Amino acid sequence: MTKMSKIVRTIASIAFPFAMIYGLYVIAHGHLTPGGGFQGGAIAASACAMILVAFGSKWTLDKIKEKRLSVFESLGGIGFIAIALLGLVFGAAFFNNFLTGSNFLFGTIPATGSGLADINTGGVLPLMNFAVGLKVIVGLFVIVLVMAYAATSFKEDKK
Amino acid sequence: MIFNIPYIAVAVLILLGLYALIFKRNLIKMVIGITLIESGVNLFLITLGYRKESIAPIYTSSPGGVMAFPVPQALTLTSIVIGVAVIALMLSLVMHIYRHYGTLDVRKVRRLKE
Amino acid sequence: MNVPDYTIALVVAIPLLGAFLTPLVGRINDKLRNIFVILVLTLNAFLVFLLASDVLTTGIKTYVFGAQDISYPIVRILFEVDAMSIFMAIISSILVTVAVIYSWSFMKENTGLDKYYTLILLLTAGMLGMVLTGDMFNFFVFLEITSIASCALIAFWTHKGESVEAGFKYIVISAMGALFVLFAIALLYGQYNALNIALLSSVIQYTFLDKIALVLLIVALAMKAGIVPMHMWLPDSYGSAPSSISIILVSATLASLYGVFRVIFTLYGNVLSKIANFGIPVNVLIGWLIVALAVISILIGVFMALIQSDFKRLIAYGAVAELGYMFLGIGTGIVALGTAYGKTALDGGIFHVINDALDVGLLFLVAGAIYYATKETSLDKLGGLARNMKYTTVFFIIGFLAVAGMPPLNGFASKLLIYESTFQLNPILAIVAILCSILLLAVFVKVFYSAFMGPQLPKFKDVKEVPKSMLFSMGIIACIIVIFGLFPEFIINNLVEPAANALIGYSEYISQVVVGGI
Amino acid sequence: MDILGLSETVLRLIIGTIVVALFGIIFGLLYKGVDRKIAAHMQGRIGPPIRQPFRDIRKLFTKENVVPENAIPWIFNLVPLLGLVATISILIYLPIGGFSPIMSWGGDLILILYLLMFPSLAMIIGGFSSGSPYAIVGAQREMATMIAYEFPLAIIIISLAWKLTQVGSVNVFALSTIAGTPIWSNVTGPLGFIGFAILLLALVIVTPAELSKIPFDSPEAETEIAGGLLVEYSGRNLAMFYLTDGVKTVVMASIIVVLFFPYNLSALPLLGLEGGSYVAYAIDILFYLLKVFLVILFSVTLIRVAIARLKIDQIVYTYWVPLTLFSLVGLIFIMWDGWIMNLLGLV
Repeated sequence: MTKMSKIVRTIASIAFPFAMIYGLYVIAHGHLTPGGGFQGGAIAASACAMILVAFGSKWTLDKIKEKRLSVFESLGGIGFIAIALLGLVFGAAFFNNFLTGSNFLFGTIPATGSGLADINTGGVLPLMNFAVGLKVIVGLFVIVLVMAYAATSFKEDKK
Repeated sequence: MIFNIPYIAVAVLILLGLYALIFKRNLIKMVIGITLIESGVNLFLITLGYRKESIAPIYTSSPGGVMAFPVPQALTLTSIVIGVAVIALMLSLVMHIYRHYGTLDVRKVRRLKE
Repeated sequence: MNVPDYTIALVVAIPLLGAFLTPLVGRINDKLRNIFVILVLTLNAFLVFLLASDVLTTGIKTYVFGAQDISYPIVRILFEVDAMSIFMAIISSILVTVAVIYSWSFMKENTGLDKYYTLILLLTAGMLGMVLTGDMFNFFVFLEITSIASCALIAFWTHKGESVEAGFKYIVISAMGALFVLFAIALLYGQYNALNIALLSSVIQYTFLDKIALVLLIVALAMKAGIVPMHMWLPDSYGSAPSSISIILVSATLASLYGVFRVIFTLYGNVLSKIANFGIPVNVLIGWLIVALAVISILIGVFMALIQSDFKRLIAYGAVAELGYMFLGIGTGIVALGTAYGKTALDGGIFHVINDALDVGLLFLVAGAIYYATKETSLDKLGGLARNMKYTTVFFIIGFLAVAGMPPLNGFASKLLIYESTFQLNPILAIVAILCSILLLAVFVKVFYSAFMGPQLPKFKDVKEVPKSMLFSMGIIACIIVIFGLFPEFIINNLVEPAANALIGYSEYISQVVVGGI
Repeated sequence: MDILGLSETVLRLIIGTIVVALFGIIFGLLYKGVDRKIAAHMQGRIGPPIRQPFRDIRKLFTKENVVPENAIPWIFNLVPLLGLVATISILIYLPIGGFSPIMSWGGDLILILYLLMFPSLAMIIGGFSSGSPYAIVGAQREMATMIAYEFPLAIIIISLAWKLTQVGSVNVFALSTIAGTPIWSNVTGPLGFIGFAILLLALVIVTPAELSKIPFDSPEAETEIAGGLLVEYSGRNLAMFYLTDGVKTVVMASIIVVLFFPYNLSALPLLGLEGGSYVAYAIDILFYLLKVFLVILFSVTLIRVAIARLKIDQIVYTYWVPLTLFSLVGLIFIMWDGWIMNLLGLV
């Protein structure tokens, strides 16, 4: 994929932080509002994909190494499984929500009713959302990146 | 009758998808067929959880009124996530096939014998 | 021997964790990564064996994810492990471990091995999840994990057009199959508001929608298991994947087969025997259908194998025929449920599952060894390899004699059970089974001749025996084949019989979750 | 099982195997000599002396063992031994005379069906591994013959087992069960009797192919492919194939005897012998040898003198079409036997 015009690139640069922050917001509030790790991750990844489209795959690959991205992807996966295993260690069962009610990290028990949501609730759910979010952002971005790069190199092969 | 419209849509989507899968010869269109079936199934799942005049199931306890059933929504989400992975994999395979065969026509992608 | 309940969760969690750790370990050192993967899978296999000894002595074990007890089975994710599940889990663990040891040398010259091993571990988690889970939706998720991982592995040699083509075929078939399964699950969920297999089984009514769900489930899972007439993808994928993957695919296919069994025997086990169509109980009808498909599978598998010229495709058609034998045993078991010979047939069918996995797996490994040594899979171009590859030849002889059901190898033990039960249902069935088994022998003698015998070809003059890791992994399977063949009674009494009882005894499966049973 | 009992069982097995092997080899060679003599007389020749096969074997064992240059030595030398061992191991499962089989575990008949393939398989692999074009042609023909005659053989075995199941026997594939319930006493009417006669005839026709005797000996056809399979074999290896052939003749004849004529003279009240006495065993063995001789006379000697060699496609056709249909008719007769008798109200 080649670079697009300057207008597109500028607009993409401006829009990127907003889209990214919105994605991260959806991830962080996954245990309170509709959404979560996957949805937020997809939004954030689409922001990354926008940059990719605007600046071209060559430029993006110069800036970001695909190998490094897959490390982050693994970290996301490890985080998810590790939290589940911690449930086995500290709580009673695999995937047990051992943090809830502990008053530690995200440990508050939420008030009932339709009041304002408290982000400090949910136990391990937000943590898992972060892990999944990381994995999804990086994973989807890698997919798009590799596909775009492959398409470009294929076009060059044909020439 | 009006409440059956989603189910009709489900049937239409799945049949359309099957049609595309079976009769279309372009690989991309086959991928689209799979997507259509998947959308149909997802729509079916989400419709199962629908309740009339219900609210989103995001409160610790309901502020009055009924909540929509959350389990089908969770199932649908999972299914969507899986669907993304499948579609991504299929499209990347289509790219590879195009690279090797120079075509997207199913009839010409036949290097494997019967 | 008693193991803590969470072993069940660990069996799936350890490969998953290993899968995500592999790329990180792979950044340090390639050898370290290989050792790491082998260790993870060996540990996992060890846990499976511990779990097996527990389940086989104390009965069904359940494990609830994220909670202490089964207070709300409707919303809990539940793993329910009975003798049948653990039987399949043992097959998967053995084959995967062997495949990974084999890959050490076999895949040495490939790049992107981090992803290769990650996918193998994911596939392992998927297969084990499929066979251990007690929840329909969970089954679907693991089914998809298995299909995606195996598709990516089939197409791993992307520089070959055939691999990618086979991968695409496989993913289309399995995506469609999985969506059918999901639709069926949705149909069941919409009616009974439950996803748990035991719970569904206790309330299922066999309404019109249930019939649709049953058909969808059986069609989709049988398609993924590769029975005729839905077998077209199987030779392509088995033949085009790297050999170390073909052997894992065998066990992935068998996991789908397990799904078919679970649906017929457990999910619908309660209703099928009590409802009659045209004056015949439905399970007898289904049993005859399965028997018919099985006979067609055997015939088509054998006759298609006769005309193949590619080593791995030939083995793949042999695998189709072997699938037919399993279905023949199981089908006869369903038709004649409750009689003594029905039980024998069921035993034979289930015993044949593990035997087929080992025999066909060994043959795929041998094919891979030949490919490794000569870079050739076409039988027309091979020849005279027995001079240079003595051990591989011996393993091939063991493998093909076992597949053809020659005594004293394991294939004979299970086929004997199938013969001596099916002839009581109808003598023709047993005659066809015996004859096709002998034809299969002829097919493999042909392969033996064209690959290993004959004059020495000049281009294969310097062919060397394959590296030790490949010989070692083939040796493990060959040893298991011989041991199973020499002591079939031990295996049947301790592993197969409990599995068959677990399949028949659906009420026990239900009573573990639903208080008061049905 | 205690150690003493186990060791006794093992000892009994080993001694029994040795005795049976010696028995098989000696009588195999003896019958071979008799067969040659009778065939010669039928053709108006004098023929070799009856002890000629023993002399052949002795000479072959003293000869040098030549391995051709093109052969794959380790397979070439291994298969003759495997073939002999497999053939002798069939004898372990067969009841001989008044003695019950040394080993029996339920699936004997199918086990024997498969073990019978081993000598052929050994010869096929040996032929392939010897690297001679004649041997390869012979091996391919042997392969085709083997598949061809397995079809009627499978039908025969399954029909017998099915009939035994119908009369309520358990363990129907065990030879002791089959020998204990002679099939002729289990038929309910003439249809079943005809069915079993058809099956017996089919088995008699299968036997020469199983033994590669004349009408069906195209794998070895001396006149066209110079001995085929065995063309490169010499010395000790050839002697072993020779022995295998002899033992296999006894085995096939014994199978026919066990399946269709499992009667013993000592059981006759006329003789007034008590079961288990030495005299009874001796009479049974002699009677058994007589039965085997008769079977060999009809199914080997007579057929091979009377008919000329068939071509390989004729062999395959003979077994796959006429003989298979023939034995299927037999199977159908047996299956309908009781039903028609019921219909006619005769039972």
